[in-house]
Formats: sequence, structure tokens, C-alpha cells
Amino acid sequence: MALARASNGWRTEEGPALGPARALCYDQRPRVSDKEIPLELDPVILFFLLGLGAGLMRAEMRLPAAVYELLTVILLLSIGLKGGVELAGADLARILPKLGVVAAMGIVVGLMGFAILRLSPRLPRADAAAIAAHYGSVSVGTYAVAIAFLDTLGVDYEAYAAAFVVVLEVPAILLGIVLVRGLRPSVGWASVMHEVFLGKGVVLLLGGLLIGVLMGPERLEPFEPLFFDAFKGVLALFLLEMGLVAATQAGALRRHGVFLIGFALLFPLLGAIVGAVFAWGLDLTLGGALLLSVLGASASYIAAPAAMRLSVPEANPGLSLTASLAVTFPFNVLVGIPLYYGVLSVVYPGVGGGA
Amino acid sequence: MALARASNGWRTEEGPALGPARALCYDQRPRVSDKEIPLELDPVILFFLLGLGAGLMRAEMRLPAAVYELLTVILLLSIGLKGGVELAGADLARILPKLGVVAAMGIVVGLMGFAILRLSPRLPRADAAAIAAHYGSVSVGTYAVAIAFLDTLGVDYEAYAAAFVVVLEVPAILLGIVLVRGLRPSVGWASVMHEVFLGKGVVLLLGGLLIGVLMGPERLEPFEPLFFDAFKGVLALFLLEMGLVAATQAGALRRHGVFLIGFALLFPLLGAIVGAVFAWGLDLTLGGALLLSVLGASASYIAAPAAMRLSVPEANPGLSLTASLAVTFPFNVLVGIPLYYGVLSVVYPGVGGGA
Amino acid sequence: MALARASNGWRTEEGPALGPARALCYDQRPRVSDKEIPLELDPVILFFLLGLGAGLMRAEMRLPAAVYELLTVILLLSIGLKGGVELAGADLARILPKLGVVAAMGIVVGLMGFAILRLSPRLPRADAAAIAAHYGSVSVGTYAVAIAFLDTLGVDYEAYAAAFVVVLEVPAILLGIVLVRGLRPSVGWASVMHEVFLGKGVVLLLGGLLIGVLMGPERLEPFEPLFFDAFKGVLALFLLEMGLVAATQAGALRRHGVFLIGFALLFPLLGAIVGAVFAWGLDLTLGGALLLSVLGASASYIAAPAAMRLSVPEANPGLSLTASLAVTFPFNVLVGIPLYYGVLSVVYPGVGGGA
Amino acid sequence: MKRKLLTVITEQALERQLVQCVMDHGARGYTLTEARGQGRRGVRSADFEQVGNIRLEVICEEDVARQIAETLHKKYFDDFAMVLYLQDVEVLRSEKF
Amino acid sequence: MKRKLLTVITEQALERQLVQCVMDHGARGYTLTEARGQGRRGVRSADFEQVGNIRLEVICEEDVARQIAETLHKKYFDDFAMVLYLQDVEVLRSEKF
Amino acid sequence: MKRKLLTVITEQALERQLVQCVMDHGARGYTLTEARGQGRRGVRSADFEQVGNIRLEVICEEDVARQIAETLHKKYFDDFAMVLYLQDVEVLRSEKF
Ligand SMILES: Nc1ncnc2c1ncn2[C@@H]1O[C@H](COP(=O)(O)O)[C@@H](O)[C@H]1O
Ligand SMILES: Nc1ncnc2c1ncn2[C@@H]1O[C@H](COP(=O)(O)O)[C@@H](O)[C@H]1O
Ligand SMILES: Nc1ncnc2c1ncn2[C@@H]1O[C@H](COP(=O)(O)O)[C@@H](O)[C@H]1O
Ligand code: NA
Ligand code: NA
Ligand code: NA
Repeated sequence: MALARASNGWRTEEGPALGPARALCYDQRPRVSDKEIPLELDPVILFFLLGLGAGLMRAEMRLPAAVYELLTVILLLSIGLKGGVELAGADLARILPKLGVVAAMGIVVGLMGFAILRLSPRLPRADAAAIAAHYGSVSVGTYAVAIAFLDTLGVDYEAYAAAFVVVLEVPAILLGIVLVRGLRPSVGWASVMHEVFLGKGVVLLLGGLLIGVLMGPERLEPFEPLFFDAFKGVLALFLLEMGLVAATQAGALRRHGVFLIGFALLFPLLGAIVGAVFAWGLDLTLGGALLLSVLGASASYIAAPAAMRLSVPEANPGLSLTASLAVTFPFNVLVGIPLYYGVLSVVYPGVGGGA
Repeated sequence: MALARASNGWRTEEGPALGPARALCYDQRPRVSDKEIPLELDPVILFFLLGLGAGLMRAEMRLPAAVYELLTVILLLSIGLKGGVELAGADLARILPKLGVVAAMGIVVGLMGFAILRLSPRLPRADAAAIAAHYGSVSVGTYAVAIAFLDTLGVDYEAYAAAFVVVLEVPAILLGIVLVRGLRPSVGWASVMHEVFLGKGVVLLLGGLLIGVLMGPERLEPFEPLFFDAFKGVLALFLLEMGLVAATQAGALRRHGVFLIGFALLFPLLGAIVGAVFAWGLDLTLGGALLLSVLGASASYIAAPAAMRLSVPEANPGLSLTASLAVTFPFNVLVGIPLYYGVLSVVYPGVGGGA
Repeated sequence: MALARASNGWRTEEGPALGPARALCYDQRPRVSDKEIPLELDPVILFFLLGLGAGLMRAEMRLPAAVYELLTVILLLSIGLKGGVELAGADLARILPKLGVVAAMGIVVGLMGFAILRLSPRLPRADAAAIAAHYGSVSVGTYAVAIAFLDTLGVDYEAYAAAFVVVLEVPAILLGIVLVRGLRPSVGWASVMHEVFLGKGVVLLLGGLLIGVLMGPERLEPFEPLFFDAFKGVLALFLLEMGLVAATQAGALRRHGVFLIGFALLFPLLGAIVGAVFAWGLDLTLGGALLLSVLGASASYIAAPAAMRLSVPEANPGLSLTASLAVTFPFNVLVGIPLYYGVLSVVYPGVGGGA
Repeated sequence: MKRKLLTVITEQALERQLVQCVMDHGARGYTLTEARGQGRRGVRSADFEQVGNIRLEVICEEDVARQIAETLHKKYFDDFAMVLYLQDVEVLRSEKF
Repeated sequence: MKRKLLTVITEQALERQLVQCVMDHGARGYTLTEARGQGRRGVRSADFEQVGNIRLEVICEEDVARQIAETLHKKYFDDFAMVLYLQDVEVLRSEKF
Repeated sequence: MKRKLLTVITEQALERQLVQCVMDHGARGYTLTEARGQGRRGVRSADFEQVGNIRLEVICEEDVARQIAETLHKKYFDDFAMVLYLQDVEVLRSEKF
């Protein structure tokens, strides 16, 4: 793969452009040998568990909303900038069609979710569509954990993976709206489009990508201490907060019944398989396949809730947010990511993936 | 001491496991020669003075509560993680009994405080107990300044000192409640225990310790930029805020009279002596003895106020908070820490301590 | 110039006191050759544009006020500390008179602004004075971008430039008050002085300068990761927020008419020329001349609005804030700084400046 | 002078629509504060942006207040967490409201 | 329909107890905002968590409001910074309160 | 017992003056919350400190409330964004207000 990157350094295949000084700063990460099966937890996960435990025990601890905002902004910019930096100098003509395919994957995952949810006779159509929109869209937090996971293992992935997040965020949300409202939403397409495309996820990821592409790695070096070196620390704080938030949603789980919990636990497996199949079709590396699987498995908890709330207000926001935040996010982060990687590392090369 | 650590590096006695690259990053701190008497101020203190001065002059400057929360969370996690990383691979069987002794020290300091405060005929029993609880418990901010002080000097201390903070936080608070309510608090022990053990101090310090122990230094390396490298900067901002807060409490000083101010200035000396005696009994290094002295001298302003407010509400929270925040914290940070160190460095080796 | 500094390192002319380890960390910045005309955008500008674009499109993105406060505090302290560190060991007797001259420059720029604004028959005297106060005072955010600009180019500037910001902040505000109230302001000079000298700009810049001078570069090393290494990242987040804020003010532009917009676009050019003339008179380096020009061109949006609101309340705060935030700040940051530098680098050496 | 104070407590997500509705009905201003709480639709905390509340106050003439209340009721009560109530207030400068 | 609005301003530390008390007396909901202020027990600023206030509003039937006020008064007035007051409000959907 | 509740919504910049004025007129306390909003002087958002509002509440005797309102009106209405209104409230401990 011409665009594969060494995930524990900045070198591209064009060679170690940044020289030995940089290598010194980045090559310190432990690399697992290719034999080891790395199913142990990534350290960042422990911060999530800490937050979750504290929340469930009702510890006297809150991270104020302003802190959550700051951490989210830094994470989104970091992921965007990192992706953009890697993209700088890449062959956009080859990448854009792939991004189109990935966007279509969002629709596929969303439709599968909707079909399955419609099997429940008691779940109104609007709720099925709203939940499907959440699961067809993606979670940036989960993606960040997957990146941290790959970096810890020293596994490479496609330079442009951050762009996957951008193109997957929106399509399933539009799908969810169309499934309820048809092609003429009551609030008008202009307002829907505004809501969907101008959420902070798309704006900051896309903004970061653009800045990264325009400036390239060398000019962005002064920004590394905050946006790249501190990435794992910021992610740790973010996951601590997510644990606390997930704990507050856990109470709602009992109310929502077994079907929803079952869906929130099992649908990610299906989403991961779809992601892997698309990765195989797109000829991604093993690392890229993991990322696309994780994106397929993950459910939105920022963009989708905001958009569905206004466009499909009759859907109960508690259902989708609880499923996404209190079940699927913890599941993916604790079990899913290592599981998908374990399976992929055995199966994917076998079918000729990542060759 | 098998567990003594080089405080300006990560090397344990097992040898420089992390190699020359790390040493390069950590060994740049200036070391004072052993002859120098380092009574000059640590730079972080100046940030406290800046905040205090700005507050006293009523400058138009506030750090919002959300910022204070963020800084506190980072400090607590940093201290916990650092302690945990050092503890990884240590002989827990030898350490746990020592921690039990340190916990008992909290009771001793608390009882001494209570006995002295009861000498004042006008101070109600509930207030005496509440203030004693604050002084038997500890201040993480003061501990952080003491660590910064030792790091600046390049003085070693026990790997597990962060655990001292955890085990000292709670006992004196329980003591304070028992002194007023007896063994059957009106709100019930379950609620008291929840309040006391699930404050953010215990949760984040303990959580950080556990994560540090479980992961060890190598796997936590990606977290260093935020939690370790930025430590002093975060501490500086925290102290700036503490200065502003102390200034707002200063107005209350006049109302509370000479006895309280005298107690808040002199009791720390006693607490420091108790700490030093316990350190000597536990055979700690000179650095460890300073830390235990500082913990003995310091007074809680997070955990104790919250717990006493609900468990002993008839105590006037203004008394203990003003003493702790507006007198003892500044005193320890400005005068106490270098003073205790100056005395200890002369006396402690003389009696065979830290040998 | 004895005090000129290598802006992309800590070395003073006394030599590379901090040794090769530090140099390794600082000398990675790309240096443009002296031939290149560096009119391309600094990366930080892109973050401003991102925020401005997002704001103008009404994206669902806000940085809470608490985050803005935190970023402002870090920026002010960083600039102050950096300046102080460079000043440590400098010859204060030679610098203080120069600072007096720079303070006078604030009055000159303010008077020029007032004279021009009084040409408009419809603008009340109070409004003219308030706007003049904003433009005679300075914007720390603009100064930070100018520093980042010089650092990116590797251009040296005077060690004590941060002190320019401090001494320029206040005089024009006092001038503005005197122009309306005469020498006996209705709220009393004590209250005016408090408002003017105890804003967070003066306090934190001056505090940082003092801490830097007192501690010197070596003792402040542990603070570098947060205050210096993360500087550009923090500045990027700050500019993102400033973009969002500027966008909210943009709506007010239409109401305020062409004269105000014209003033806000053209007066900076005059201010920059005044700055350059003063720089030439003070025999500053090219870098110092750029900084003084930028300060002359920039308009306050923190200190001046707060002070004028209370001392000259009849002035419409919307006029000056909109001009300063929505026109002059973007103009200086996007166009002004490279423009002033481009002109200065041709003209300034020609007239014997910076020799 | 007598006016009505209309207070609306609802989901943050509705802020734009709410403001639009209030101004469309001819109110001259409004005030917003952040809030959290509990009601028929469960606990709404401010820690996570999706689930915070806002509290909007409008001082206006009685009929305007009733019209706003009516419209909000019709448009949003079925699908959104929302509480609203009316009070009498005395204002100094009636021309502002 | 007429209901009572009970407003309580007190120390942040009491939040859990307050909510418990309100719901125990049969109120159907409440709204919380962060506040600061000054009273008999001195200045309470929000900058430092120990010393901030909360402001709680409950809309409910008059007797419920009076009972809550009574209970809070008995339990907390002696030891805590607390102010409470009652107002008349008109609500649209009386079954919610 | 009956008292008056005076609510003032104005610019953050006035906080000190407002508190001073309230206490000078003999009120025993006040409560402050952060707010934003819109009125005659345009939109005032809380994102940028210069342009946020505060919302001040004072419970006091009627004549004190009217005097405070009068003073604020005279001193600040011309030059500052400001809205104020009065309501009747019932308090439990009248000696506190
Ligand atoms: N009885 C009540 N008193 C005061 N506030 C209420 C009450 N019921 C609901 N609220 C507030 O209104 C919001 C929406 O209420 P609901 O539509 O009942 O979920 C809640 O989150 C509370 O903040
Ligand atoms: N007269 C008053 N008007 C409005 N709020 C008050 C008044 N007195 C007290 N408060 C608020 O109630 C809190 C507790 O009051 P206190 O118990 O008097 O200390 C204060 O911190 C203020 O926020
Ligand atoms: N009719 C109104 N109802 C509620 N709040 C208002 C109203 N008019 C103005 N306000 C608030 O009072 C502030 C100042 O108003 P003004 O002086 O009209 O600009 C505004 O920013 C709003 O927060
Ligand atoms: Na998905
Ligand atoms: Na102690
Ligand atoms: Na200027």
C-alpha cells in the first residue's frame, strides 16, 4: 500500500524525511512481536473503567461540561490534523473514490440496523430509524481508542483513515431522517443539512484534515506538543469523562428492556464484519481494516443525537443514547477492539487482505 | 531503602530499564550540590504569590470552577500514576503494613488537634472536631508542592509516597465524625462512608495508583507529556487559582480571631514533627520523611470540608476552611516545606533516619 | 543589539548555556532562507479561519467561556514568562527608559485615532474617545500571532518585547477617559486606576515577567512543556475561539456603517507606521520593529472594553468591540502581520534600522 | 406597570427554535440560563451537552405570553421535555416589553 | 391552572438531600441552576466548589410546596445557608405538577 | 410573610456596582446567576466575557425593593443593558429579608 504509514513515527514510505531527531522522539514505543496475541487492555481503557466505576458507585466527581468540550475539541483537531499531515502529498485522485465507497458503507450499516430493529413489533418506526442512524454513523471516541490500540501495537494503517470518520458521520443520519420523513422532511432540507454538516464533529475533523494537508508535517511541528504528544493523555481524560457519562446512562438501561441491550451488544459484531468486508474490497491494510471494522461497529453519540432530536423528534432520544453510550461504547472499547483485531489478524491475511 | 527512587528520573534500582533516550529527557534538571542549603523559593510558589497578590488587590481575574476541576483532576491522576508506576514491581507485602501505620498517624494528628482546640472554652465541640478532621487529613496541593520541591533539589523519596496521601485522607475525617456523633452517626454509616471514600481525592489517587501499578512505566510512556511533563505547569496554574481562592478567604480571617490563626500557624509545626517521628519509625529516606512531615502539617480543603459539612453540619464550615485555605496552605507552601526540609536535613540523619 | 535573542532557541548571546540536549529540542524548526519573502500564512492563522468560517456558517460549536479563560491565562503567562526569562540578566537601566518611550507611543496612537474619529460629525465625542482608547491600547492575541510568525521565520527580536505589551496596555485607556471626563472622572481616579491596572492582562503579563526575571531560564525549565512547548497549540485553540467570537460580532458590522469599517481597516496601517518610527527611534532590531508595529496596529478587546464600559458608559461598547474584534483583529492576523513584515524587511534596514 | 413573565424550561437542543418563536410573536427580548433537572422525561443533567436544559424567561404583554405558550405547547410538548409557566410582574419601563 | 412555585437557594453540598426531599414529598420534577450570592452566612462564590450555591425550583400543588418548605426548614435552616420563597404561577398542563 | 422579589438582568461589567447598591439600600442578601439574552441592546451571549449578562435576585421589603429599582434606573438605564421587574413572594422567615 503506497499510503501505509508507520503508525509509531512520522515516516512515510518516501523515507525518514524528518531525520534522526524526530525518530528519537517517536521510536520509543514498545512494539509487540508479531507472534504475540495482544488481547490485553490498552492503558487508556483503564481510565474509562475508572470513570465508569466511579460513576456507578456515585463518587463525588464530575468533569464539568466545559472540560468535556475542551477535550472533545482537542481530540477532533488532533485526529484531523494527524490524518491531514499523513495525507499531505498523497494521491487524492486515488483516495476520493475510496472515500465514496466508505460513505456508502454508512448507508449499508444503517439499513441493516433498521431492518433488524423493525423485527421488534413494539418498536415504533421512528425509533428504529433513529437508532439505525446512530449505528450507521460513527463514534470519534471509539476511533481514537482504536488508533491508540494500533499505535501501542505498532501496527500500520492507512494515512487517510481520519477521512473515513468524516465521510461516515453524516450519511446514516440522512438515511434515518429519510426513513421517517421521506424525501421531504418537515423542517426542510436546508435546516436538516445545516444540522448534519455543521456539527462540531464534521467541522473540526474536516478543518483539521485541511490544515494538516495544507501545512504538512514540518510546519505543524510546533503544534505537536499539544495535539500529538498529549494525545493519549487527553484521550485518557476524555475516557474518564465518558465512563462517568456512561454510568449516568446505565440507570436507564433497566427501563429499556432486553431487546435494546441485545441489539447494542450484537449489532456491533455485524457492523464490524461489514467494515471488514468493505476494507477487504478496498484493499486496506490490516490496521485500516481494524479501523473500518471499529467504525462499522461504533455508534454515534454526538452528531446523531443532536440531528435526530430536531429532525425526528418523536423518536425517544433515551433509547438511542443509552444504547450507544451505556452499552455499545463500553463494549467496543473494552471487548470489541481487541476482539475484532484478534479475529482480523487471523482471518484477514488468509483471504488476501492487506497484502 | 530498596524502594528509594531517583526522583529526577524513572530509574528504579533494578537499573536504567528505559535506556539512554529517556535519561536524556529527564536528566536535565539542575541538581543542587549536597552542600547548598536550599531555602530559596521553588518557582511554583511564585505562582501562588501571584494569585494571592492579585486576589488581595481584587484584580479582575477569576479562574472558572471548571478550570479548577480540570487542574485538580490532572494533579490527582498525575500523583497517583507516578506513585503507581514506581510501585509496579515493588514488594507490596512489605509496604502494606507501613501504610497501616501511616493511616494511624492521621488519627494521632487528628486527636492532638482536637485536644488542643478543646482548650479554647469558647469553641464548640463540633467545631473542634471538624477542624481536627481537616488537620488530621491532608492537602494534595501541598503534597504536590513538596514533590516539586524535592524534584527541584534532586532528593530521592519512597516510591510509594503517593499511597500515603490516600491512606491519610480518610481516617481523621472518620475520627472527627465519631468525636461528635459517637459510633452511630445520625445520617448512618453507609452515607458517611460513601461521602468519605468516594470523594474525588481518594477515587482519582487510588485509580491512578492502580493504573500505574497495573501498566508499569513503559506502557504509560504515551501519557507522560500530559501527566508528567506538564505536571509543574499544571501545578503552577493550580497554585495561581489557590492563591486567588485563599485571598477570598482572607477577609474571613478577621472575624475568626487570634486563636484560630494561631492554631493554623502553629499546629502544622506539631503535625510536621509527628510526621517526622513516624517517618523515622518507618525507616523512610530523608525525602520520604519530608513528605510525611508535610502531610502531617497540611490540612484538607477538599475531602474534609465536603464530608464534615454533611456529617457534622452544626460545625461552622467557615472556621475550618479559612484556617486551612487562608493560613495553613500558604504557610506550608511558603515557609513550611523549606523549613521542615532544612531542619530534617540536619536532624534526621543525626538520629539515624534515612540511613 | 546586546539583548537580541535567537527566537527559535533559548540561547542568549552569552552562549548556549543550556547545552546540546536543549538545542536538540529547539533547533528543529524550519528556517526560511533570508531571500524568501514569507508572505504565506502561518499555520495558526488557519485555526482562526476555521473558527471564523464555522462561526459565519453558524456551526454547532462553542468553546465555553471557561475554556476561553484558561487559554487566555496560559497565553498571558507564557508571553510574560518568556519575556522575563529573556530579561533575566539584562541591563534594566538601559531598558526602562525605552519602555517609557513605548508607553508614550500608546498616547500618540490614541490621540491620532481620536483626531481622525472626530472628523466624523455624527460620532459623539465619547464614542470617539472610547474607540481611540481601544486602538491606542493593544491586543495580546495579535502580539502572540506576531511572535509565532517571527519564530516560524526564525527572525530575532528584543528580549524585552513582552514588556512593550504591558506598558502599552494602559496609557491609551487613561487617555480615553481623560478625553471625555477631563482630569476628574466621575467615578473617581482610585476606581479608574483599579479597573485599568488590575485587569488580568497587566497582572498576568507583569506577573509572568517578574517570575521569569526572578527565576531565570534554568529554574523555569520544568514549566516549559506547558508554557512554552504547548504555546502554539494553545494559541491555535485561542484563535479558533477568537474566530468564533469574531463571527458573532460580524452581524453587528452592517449596523455600524462604512466609516467605522474603514477606520478599523485603515487605522492599523497608520498605527503600524507609528510603531515602526518609534522602533527606529529606539534602535530596535527588525523583529522588534515588527512587534512594535503590530502593537501599534492592534486594538484592545479585553482591557479597554472593560475599563471604558465603566468609566465612559455613555460610549456605545458595540462600536469599539465590533471594530476591534470583527475587523481589526482578523485584518492584522490575516493580512497585517505579513504585510508589515514585508514592508519593514525592505524599508527598515534601508533607513539604518536594526543595524 | 403590569406585565407577564413566561418561563420555559426545556431541552438545550431547542434553543434556536425557542428564540425564534419568542421573537416571532413580538416579544422585545428574552433571557436564557443553563439548567438541569428532572421531570416526566427523566433526569436531565448538564454534564453532557445532549442532555442539558435551558431556562428561558420572557417579559411581555399578557396576550403575547399566552400566544407564545400556546405555540410552544402545540409544537413541542408531545416530543420534548418542556415545562412552562406564567407569572405576574411589575416593570418600571413598560415600553421595553 | 394555579400552582405554587417554590424556590430554594442553598449550599451545593445539599443537592442530593434537597432532590431527595422534594421527590419524597410527591413533586413530579424540579429544576436546578448554579448560583452564588450573599446572606447571613457571608459571601458564597461559585469559584471554589465548597462555597457555591444551587437554586432549585419546584412547581407543585400548594400543600406539597408548603410541606417541602416545612421539612427543609426543620432539617436544614439551623445549620445551612438557605433561603426559600413561594410564588403563585399559572401552568398550562396541570397534570404535570 | 409577604416580601418583594426584585430581579435585575444586566451586563456582567456592573456586578460590583449592583451588589454595592443592593447592600447599601439595606437588603440582607442577594443571589446571582450567569445569563445571556437579547433586548434593546442586541444579543448578549456568555461565550465572551465582555458580553455576558448576570441575573440578580433580591428578596426584601417593598420599599427597599422600590428604592433599589429607582436608584438602578436613575444610574444605569441610560447607558447599560438592563431589565428589572418586581414580584410578590411569600417567605417563611421574614426576619431574614
Ligand atoms: N414540577 C417541576 N418543577 C420544576 N421544574 C420541572 C418540573 N417538572 C419538570 N421540570 C423541569 O422541566 C424539564 C422538562 O420536564 P419534563 O418535560 O417533565 O421532562 C425537567 O428536566 C425539569 O428541569
Ligand atoms: N435577601 C436575599 N435575597 C436573595 N437571595 C438571598 C437573600 N439572602 C440570602 N440569599 C441567598 O441565599 C443564600 C443563603 O443565604 P443565608 O442562609 O442568608 O446565608 C445566599 O448565599 C444567597 O445566595
Ligand atoms: N422582554 C424581555 N424579557 C426577558 N428578558 C429581557 C427582555 N428584554 C431584555 N431582557 C434581558 O435583559 C438584558 C438587557 O436588556 P436590554 O437593556 O433591553 O438590552 C438582555 O440582554 C436580556 O437578557
Ligand atoms: Na457505525
Ligand atoms: Na495533616
Ligand atoms: Na494599538
